[in-house]
Amino acid sequence: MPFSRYVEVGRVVLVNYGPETGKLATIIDIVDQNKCLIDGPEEITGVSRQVIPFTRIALTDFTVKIQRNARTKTLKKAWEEADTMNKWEASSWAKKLSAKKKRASLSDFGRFKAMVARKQKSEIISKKMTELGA
Amino acid sequence: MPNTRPPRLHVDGAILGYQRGLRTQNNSVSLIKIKGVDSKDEVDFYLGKKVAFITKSETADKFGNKFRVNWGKVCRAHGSNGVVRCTFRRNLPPQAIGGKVRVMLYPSRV
Amino acid sequence: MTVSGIMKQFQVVGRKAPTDAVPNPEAYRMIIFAPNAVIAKSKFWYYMHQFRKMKKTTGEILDVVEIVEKNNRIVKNYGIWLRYSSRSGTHNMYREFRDVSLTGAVSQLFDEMAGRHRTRPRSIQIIRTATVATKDLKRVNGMQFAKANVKFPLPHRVASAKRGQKALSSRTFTTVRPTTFFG
Amino acid sequence: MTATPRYYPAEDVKPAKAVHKVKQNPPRVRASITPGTVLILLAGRFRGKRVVCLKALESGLLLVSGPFKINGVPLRRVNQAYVIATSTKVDVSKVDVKSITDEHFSRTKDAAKDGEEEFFMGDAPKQAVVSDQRKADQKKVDDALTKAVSAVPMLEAYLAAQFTLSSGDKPHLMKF
Repeated sequence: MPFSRYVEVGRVVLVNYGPETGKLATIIDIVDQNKCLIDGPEEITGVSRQVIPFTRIALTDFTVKIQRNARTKTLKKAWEEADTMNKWEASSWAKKLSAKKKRASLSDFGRFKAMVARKQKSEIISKKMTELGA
Repeated sequence: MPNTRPPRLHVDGAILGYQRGLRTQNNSVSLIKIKGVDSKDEVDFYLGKKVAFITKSETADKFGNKFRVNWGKVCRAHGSNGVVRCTFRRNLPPQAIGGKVRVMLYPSRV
Repeated sequence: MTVSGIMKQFQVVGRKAPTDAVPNPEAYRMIIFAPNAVIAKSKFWYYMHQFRKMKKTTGEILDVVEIVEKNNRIVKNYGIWLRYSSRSGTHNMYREFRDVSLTGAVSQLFDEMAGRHRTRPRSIQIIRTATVATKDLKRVNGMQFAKANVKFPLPHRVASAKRGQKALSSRTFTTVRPTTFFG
Repeated sequence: MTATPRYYPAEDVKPAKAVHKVKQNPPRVRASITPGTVLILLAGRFRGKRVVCLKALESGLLLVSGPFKINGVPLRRVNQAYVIATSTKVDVSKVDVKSITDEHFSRTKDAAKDGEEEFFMGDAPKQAVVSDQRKADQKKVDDALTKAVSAVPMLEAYLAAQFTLSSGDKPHLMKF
């Protein structure tokens, strides 16, 4: 399979290690074979401009149209224009992450309710399946 | 009471060995790796928790129970990868190394 | 000199202690890379007594200021000229690094000299530093990342549970080979 | 300056020492446990059961109730070290437990006679007799409590269900 996600200026990345874990950022410039310069923009994603190693980020499918070394202001504009945050939230990756987060934040009662709901769901499915003769 | 499976209210731990230096070992402190605990921050929950080393014996005690328990507790973290130091009422025997212990959820702090 | 984490840049000003004969000795200013001000002062005297007949016991430090780079918003190319003593002799060298700050580039230098040449920080002397325009770059590695449209994939990545991914080692045994392709 | 007293005792009388009386504070119950908190019992006969905390008694033990109708746990005292406090609360403002104290649970003369042996033999040979007083208290408390429980959807089923760790569960990361 060919590669579809590249390290390039404007690539939206997900930080997955360190204090900014779970936040999105944009590659602003490439430092060398191990590091790149990223910026949130902070107002939208909460990541300030910093150098980060590639090991701490995951590349997403999204890019924004910016120049190398873009200012935070321009970057923010590009994000708003491209509607990147909404696109990200609509992606199945983001949905999975948020579901995971939600599941982790459930209380004991919440987990119980989820378990009951899951049982009901599978009951409906199995009933339907027998109906269909599968 | 209905005949249901008893709930699991413990986490398994593996006995790694004793606290030791290159040429000395301290039998009174055993190192335990608790399942699912991979960093020092995660150890905090288990500090003070009771640990049970369970063996099965040939002869039953007066209540007809063939299991023997050596109780201990989690003292502190050992290193930064989620291993803990435990002391037991009686030091663990060397053949226990590689074996299992139960890390109970009590005394609870949550 | 030890290096702990990132190096800092200091401007150290010192002179000979004034005497009745010379009430106003000449002051000297030097840019020093060191982890802290104490080591910077020590380095100042080390270099100073190689150039002039001065040493710590007969001189005084007038000022130590840390120089903080204002523009750390963009990545620059830094050229560093240095001298170091290896096991067999003394060498001069020129290296290029890409970083957002000079102190970052110097820290990279110390790490790389240790890795490639087993050079300890005490045997490295930085002669000169400069920012280098992309067209003036001399080293190939820096050049390829300073180009206009850099683009490359991240092949063969290893998933780790610490990064919120499904780890290879979440189970003791597995029948599936790990995924190392992440698009 | 003080004048020398004209009279002084032949023998030195030591002044009475100010006795520092240790004031016994009631045992502290951790902040996560309040009246109404749903607790998970961790040890003993009812381990794994979810129960409702009614109040902390003088002795520092917690007064809990299943309620009995829902999960079989009667009015009972438990040590706070052996419970996990969940974030779920039941409204117990209508439940009157003023009359229930530590004395309520003291053994009757007769019961005290069964030694350890009987205790460990289980309740098979001699059926424990539950006094009418206890039954009445249980009913009174549980009636009010069950009403509060049934007001919240699914809470009754939750209390009836057992807590257990399943494979892959990490209690140190779980929120309760």
